[in-house]
Amino acid sequence: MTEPAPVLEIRSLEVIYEAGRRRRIQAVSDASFEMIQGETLGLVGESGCGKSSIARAVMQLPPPTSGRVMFFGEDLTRVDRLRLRQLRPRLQMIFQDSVAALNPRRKVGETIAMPLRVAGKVPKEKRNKRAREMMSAVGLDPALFGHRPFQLSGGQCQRVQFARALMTEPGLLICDEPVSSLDVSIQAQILNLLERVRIRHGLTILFISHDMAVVKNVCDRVAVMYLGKLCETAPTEALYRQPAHPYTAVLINAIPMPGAPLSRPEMRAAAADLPSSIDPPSGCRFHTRCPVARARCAEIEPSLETVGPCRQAACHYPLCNG
Amino acid sequence: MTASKDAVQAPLLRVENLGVLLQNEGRVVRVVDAVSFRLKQGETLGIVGESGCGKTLLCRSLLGLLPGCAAVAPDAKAFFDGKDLFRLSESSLNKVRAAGIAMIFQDPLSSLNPVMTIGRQICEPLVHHLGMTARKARSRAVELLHSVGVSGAEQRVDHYPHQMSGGMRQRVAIAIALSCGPKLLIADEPTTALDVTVQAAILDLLMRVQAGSKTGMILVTHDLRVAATRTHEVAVMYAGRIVERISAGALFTHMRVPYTRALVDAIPKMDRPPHAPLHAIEGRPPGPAGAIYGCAFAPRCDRAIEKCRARTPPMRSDRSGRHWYACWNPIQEPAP
Amino acid sequence: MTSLRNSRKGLWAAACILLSFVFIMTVRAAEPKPGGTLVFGTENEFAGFDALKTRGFAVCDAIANAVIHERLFEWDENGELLPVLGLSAALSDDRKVWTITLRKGVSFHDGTPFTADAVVAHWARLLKPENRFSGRDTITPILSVEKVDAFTVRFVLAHPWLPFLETLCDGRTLAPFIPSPKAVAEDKQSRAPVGTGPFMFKEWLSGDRFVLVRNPGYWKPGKPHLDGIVFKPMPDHQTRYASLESGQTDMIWTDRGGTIEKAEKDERMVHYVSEGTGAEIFILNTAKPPLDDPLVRRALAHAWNQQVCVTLSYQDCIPFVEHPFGVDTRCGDVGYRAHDYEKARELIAAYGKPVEIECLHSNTKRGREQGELLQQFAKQIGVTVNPVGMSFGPVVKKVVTGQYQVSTWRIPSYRDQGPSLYSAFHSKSRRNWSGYRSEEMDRLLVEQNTETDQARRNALLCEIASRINEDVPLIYRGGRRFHVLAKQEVKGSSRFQNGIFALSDLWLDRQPE
Amino acid sequence: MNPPSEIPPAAGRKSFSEALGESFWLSAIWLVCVIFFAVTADLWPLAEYDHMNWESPAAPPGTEIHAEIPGGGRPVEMKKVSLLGTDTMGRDILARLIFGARTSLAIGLVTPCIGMVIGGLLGMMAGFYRGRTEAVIVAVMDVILAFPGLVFLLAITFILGPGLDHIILALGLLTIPAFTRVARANTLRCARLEFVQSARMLGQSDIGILVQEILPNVIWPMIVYALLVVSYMIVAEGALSFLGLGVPAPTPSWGAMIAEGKEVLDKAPHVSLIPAMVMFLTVLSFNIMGDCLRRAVHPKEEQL
Amino acid sequence: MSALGKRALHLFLVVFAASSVTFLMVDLLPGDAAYQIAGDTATLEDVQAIREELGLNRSLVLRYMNWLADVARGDLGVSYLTREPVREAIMARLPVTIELMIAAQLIALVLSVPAGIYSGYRPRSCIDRILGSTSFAVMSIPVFVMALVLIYLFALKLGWLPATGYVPLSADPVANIRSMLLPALSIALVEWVPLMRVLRSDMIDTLHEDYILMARSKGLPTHTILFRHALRPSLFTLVTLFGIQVGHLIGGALIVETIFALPGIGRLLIGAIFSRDIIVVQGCILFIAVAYVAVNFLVDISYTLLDPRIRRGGGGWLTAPHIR
Repeated sequence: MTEPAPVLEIRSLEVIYEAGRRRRIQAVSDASFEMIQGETLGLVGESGCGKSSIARAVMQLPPPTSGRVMFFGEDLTRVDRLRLRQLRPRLQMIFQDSVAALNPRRKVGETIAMPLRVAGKVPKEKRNKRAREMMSAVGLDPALFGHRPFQLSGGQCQRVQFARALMTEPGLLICDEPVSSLDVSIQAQILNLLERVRIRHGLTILFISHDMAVVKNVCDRVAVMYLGKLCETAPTEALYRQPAHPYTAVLINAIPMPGAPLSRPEMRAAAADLPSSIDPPSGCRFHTRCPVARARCAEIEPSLETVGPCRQAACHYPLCNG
Repeated sequence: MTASKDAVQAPLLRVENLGVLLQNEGRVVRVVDAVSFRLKQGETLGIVGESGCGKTLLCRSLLGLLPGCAAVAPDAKAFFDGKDLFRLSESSLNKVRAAGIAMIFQDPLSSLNPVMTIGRQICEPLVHHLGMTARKARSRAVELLHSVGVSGAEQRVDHYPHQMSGGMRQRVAIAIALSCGPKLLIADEPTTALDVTVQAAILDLLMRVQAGSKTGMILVTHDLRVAATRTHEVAVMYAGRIVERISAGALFTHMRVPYTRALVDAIPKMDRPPHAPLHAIEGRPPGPAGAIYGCAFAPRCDRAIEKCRARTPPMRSDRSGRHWYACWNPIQEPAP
Repeated sequence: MTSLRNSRKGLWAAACILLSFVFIMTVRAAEPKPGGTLVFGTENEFAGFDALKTRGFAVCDAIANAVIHERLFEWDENGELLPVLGLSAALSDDRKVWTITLRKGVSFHDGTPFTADAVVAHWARLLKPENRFSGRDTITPILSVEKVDAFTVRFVLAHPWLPFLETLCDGRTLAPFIPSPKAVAEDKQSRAPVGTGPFMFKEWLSGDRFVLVRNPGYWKPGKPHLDGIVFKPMPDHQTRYASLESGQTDMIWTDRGGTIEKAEKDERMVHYVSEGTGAEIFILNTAKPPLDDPLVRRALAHAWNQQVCVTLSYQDCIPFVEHPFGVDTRCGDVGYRAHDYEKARELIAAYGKPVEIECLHSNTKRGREQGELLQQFAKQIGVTVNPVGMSFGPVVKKVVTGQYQVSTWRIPSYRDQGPSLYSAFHSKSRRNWSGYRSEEMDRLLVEQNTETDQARRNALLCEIASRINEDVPLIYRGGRRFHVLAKQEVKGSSRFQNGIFALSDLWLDRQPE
Repeated sequence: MNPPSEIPPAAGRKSFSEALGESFWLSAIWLVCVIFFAVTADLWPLAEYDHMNWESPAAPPGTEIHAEIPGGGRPVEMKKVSLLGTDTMGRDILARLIFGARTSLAIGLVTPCIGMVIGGLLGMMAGFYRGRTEAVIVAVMDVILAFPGLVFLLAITFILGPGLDHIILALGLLTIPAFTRVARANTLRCARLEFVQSARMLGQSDIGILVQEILPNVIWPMIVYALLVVSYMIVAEGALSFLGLGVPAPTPSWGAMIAEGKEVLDKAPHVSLIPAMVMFLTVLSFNIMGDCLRRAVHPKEEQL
Repeated sequence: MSALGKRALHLFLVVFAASSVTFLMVDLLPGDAAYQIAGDTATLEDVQAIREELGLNRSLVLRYMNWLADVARGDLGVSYLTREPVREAIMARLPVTIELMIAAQLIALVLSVPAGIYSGYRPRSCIDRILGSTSFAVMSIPVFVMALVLIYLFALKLGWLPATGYVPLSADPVANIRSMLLPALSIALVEWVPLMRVLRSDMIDTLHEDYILMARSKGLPTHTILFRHALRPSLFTLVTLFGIQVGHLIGGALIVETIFALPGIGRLLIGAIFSRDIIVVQGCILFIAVAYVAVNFLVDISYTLLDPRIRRGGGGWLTAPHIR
């Protein structure tokens, strides 16, 4: 048996934004990971850590500053524009702001049928029929076909996004904080929907979130980011059972746990505030807030190293080993 | 959780039959209805509910900060410090606003004036209500910033909000709220806009402040876990009404209203394997548009009975008198 | 008498009326009060005061000019020669040399003494062909100007020429006025004129004000009474009238019936009128089809209703005319083509082809009205006229280069029309814009120029008018009549000749502020 | 994040026409009347607008005048009561008003279209492509804005000859920067939103995105703005006529009528005031319609 | 490149482009200054002589180059028609234009700011409705009609103010103010409306902001909230619009200058255009373009004064409001 080619492979990805005069923000630096068919990878981290930048770099919106994005073995950063346009429908994304993600001037049904219209050659009746089917599949009343986005609730808009994304039968679905602006009850509905369509369409999903609890429920594998760098990747169960990177531990600890006493009070972020990403701290970027930092951490930047089966961490003093 | 000895002590705030009317395109709808609760000094009341359930309007109505299209129902009462807040003139309400009840808002970026230095914003109530001189107010502002954990307070007073991070801004907002030594602090989703790690620190700060100065606090949140861990009593709101008032420790285990349980169940659990389905509540909360007959949750409730659709359930308490719920068909109390 | 006699008579009559008016006023307030500044609202910005450089010299310019500079002679109210800078003029027997003695003890504002040199320098400058003096065609008979002694000059003519003295007196051009040779040499004359007149130039802010102050060293003792005169250009006539009403100005120039009517009702105002010569005309390009055919021109002339134009567009503030010599000149029947649609239709029928004509007009309200009127009248006889509004420069360009069919135009108001008609209609003239060619006309024009008998010359001029009416190189829109409105408190002798109101002797009957 | 008192927009939303309000419909009725009369001007038994009635210049409304009614061949001359009186040249004001409406409306309605098409295109390109394209377009617009429109206007009418069409062309070109600004601002606003990214993800080309995604979002603010420009242009025509630069005679226009009547304002105020009133009402109607439309289309749209 | 350098380059390019386009356009107009100068008594030879004298017979490019070279030396040239140095001509009219502009905009501000604040504070109130509808009506009155009505009312009927004319400030301050009042008013009465409307709408938006709630929760009185907290953040659109209006006025309020006989830049320009006095036209355009860019620059500066977020260059987490 040959090993299946990874759906997505990212190598040394770097994203730099120009922010005004001589200010450069390194949103992502040297990120590498891969995703295999049917896998759900969670990408977690606090705001501004570069999660969304990775997602956009994968979509080539805009292309990364450097590094490679291999999609089914094809490097998206190298292909020409026409090929990119052909490939893009296979890469779909669900945005956090579901209202902004839908054209306010277009009817919901038309939005869902849009992928077929762009691809062309599908007559209008057939497009609309498919759209209605897809609406039922994502739990939207087909009667909403003629509505406009502002007439729908946040949860419904999110469903529309799913429906639109699924129309192209994507090879990779990127969900950028799909539930973080929703209420718990709606959040649960959407997460269940995600689970359902994942199984039904055999989706490979890159799931971006800042909510550790949600990630725990959704993902097979988790990658933790801090200030543009990956600091730990591990299978979900292992990560939550025993985090290797202190930052992961801090994140898990920050989840309020009713009933249980705060598990490890010492694992709290030392300083409350995130340093600026314009000039990140030297050495390990987390050392300014790390509860277990030592002198070496401020000087030498740790690289991502294997610390257990299928898991890597970028820490000089990982909390668990092997 | 709190000692039951001082139950006879007069409450800091007593709200009775609070209703908020909203004028929406010519129609008047009740977005908050029949809300009653008491809050003692040094205690924290958590108000949880989904967006649109009226918790924010409830808080704002107490300070007379309702938007122009909303008004407090005429029969509502809210006694604070022996005065009915809803019957105060604007000028006496202004006195209450700073020195009696202070408020912290959800988004620290938008709740601080972007074109004023934070020092000026802290000094304003000091000068206006306490009659301090500008110089004295400034040194007091520095002290306040210190006390809420802002490092380098002397320099920070001359900074503008945009020069600070989200967590720092929320600390500044807390400092402003504390400036005149209020007896009651209303925190409306104070951590929703913040990162998880910062969220914990801010909640810690609030608890510390409250414990230190024995103020009462109303903590509004949509996160049941926050409410359960950071308050003494939790009021769960649905469609403008409080459906359950329960001590925080019992929230996740001894709830009696199906809606509360549904909310608890919908939270992703840390102890379950990936891809496990969640208990979602189907449907959507009702909007403020239509009149509701019976229990507002009945259409989504799996325990709904005939009566639920016909009559609105009143608040009842259990034997202890501390657990109140509004349900015709409550969940049986599990055996201890 | 050296000019048109009958025109003198009319002027005389007008002057008498004015004089009696002035007399009444002087009786009421006998003693002129010195001091005060008179503000005069003009129609346009001044064009400048250098005879060579200044071309568009309008009536208001002439009014200002006449108080800064002075001529050798003026006509008085009776049509007699009035000595100003010149004391006497004598004609030689062969009628070809004029010897003029000059006033002594006069000096220019800049201190230069006025002598024969100034006169000779000025005239020599005008006569020098390279200088291209714009009025050179009207002074061609003058061969040279010579200095006899310090206060005597001699003008040498090519042939006996009746309009000579008129040339020295006509206030409507810059030629008769003697500027300071120093200012001319320094090339300052145009923007900061220096003369010998009762008022001296002080300040000129284009578009806003032109300020003159009293000349303390003026040669006429006790004159002038005013401390100064300020000219304010106000192109909008309503604005101008409003400024008179509200007291910003003391006198205004106007040519609008509406304002005149209002002023006559207002007892605080005085209305001064002066008849002029010349005419408002349509000039017809006789070189360009279809107007090269006299039938079409005559048809247009018959279609045109001058009376309606005068009444409707000019609100009767100009007279109806049949010739360009002013209403006071009687020529008898000059064959004016009266308004007659039937005749016009017959003529057009005789022409037999459809006629379409472009009519240029200035893009002012009045210009537009003229175009529209012609269009309306022509429509009645089946001729299409397309009015095209343009600003002054382009109209001039089109007419001067002959790229037009019909255009609004004007015969300037010179007291002697002979030279100007010569240059407008002689087939050899460079200013014959209508392209009119007629041997008969050429003969008449040459004869009137050299004719030494005034009565014969007048008859010749009337004959020229008849020829114009016969062949229609122009259509009269109306004659010229000039109006000045003033406050009651503006007193003093007020000579108002041919549009030029003499401001030099005025005084203000009001308390100094 | 819960915005306070969030009301699901679906609830209790007024219908579009309801949202516009009655002042909108009043204005619309007035404009429809004006347009109707302008279009059907030839069909009414009006006096000829350029026929001058020498006997009765500036006659007050209700005066009996000689009028020429255009008949089959030769105009028929008859006595007729002039409803609105005559102007200083004795022409029937009513006829001139109605024919003048053609001029004013043609200028008012066509010029914004020119600006909208060209300016909209440029603005969308500037807002969408950013970078150098935007810099060039913004610079060109700055030049146009810094450049007095009058010179341009004169140049166009002199070079191409006077005439309504050329005035429309020149005025239309002058409105381009404003439309570019509106289109660019709105394009920037919605190009930031994720639905544009979504379209790109579906493999949509740039032109496809501009036309299908951005244009529908830009067109409404532009139409709202265009209505303001309409009223601005009607006034501009008046100003031009005031300076003697309006449409050539004998075509009547409201601006020219006001300017002509200015001379007899105290004697015969109706000559100037009637067209002034009509112009005022029309401009007001366009303004009201624009405002109502803005409020109906974008309840919270920032004004420009 | 530094921001200042960029702006200077931008200014240069805009001014250069505007002046070259003008030169070309005025040259394309039929009839040049020579015909204007020659007048209706001229002959073709005269015109030719004048053209030679003025250098009009040289090629367009050559004349433009000459003009540019003169401008580079700080010499704007001499008017063809009046022989007045253009710089002096502009300078003489500048006080009028600037005074008119300042007076008009001051009146507009005095009218619009309180009205805008109040109707933003109490939208849909009685006063707001009255302001709203009157402002609409006023906005629909063309400037020239407004000016005529004002003259008729205040100068002719009531006789309170002079109808026309300009008295320099140095000559008589009181008369100067009286002479400026009506022209300024006729501009201001039309211009204050959009100012009020944008302020109202921004004010409404600002008053919905959380920091206003915060200020109210601090127990501050209404006037403090309105003026200290709400006004400054609500001024952006107003300032932008104000800048645009000033930009237009610098070019001259042509109609008003004509009706009130004010010797301003606008009248100088139109006179020069009509008489094809290209040197004066060029001088005016140069001045107007520079002033336009300068006004925009001032507006940009005022943004930074209004909002410290722009002044300090901002942190990584915010974006400056879009500036034109």
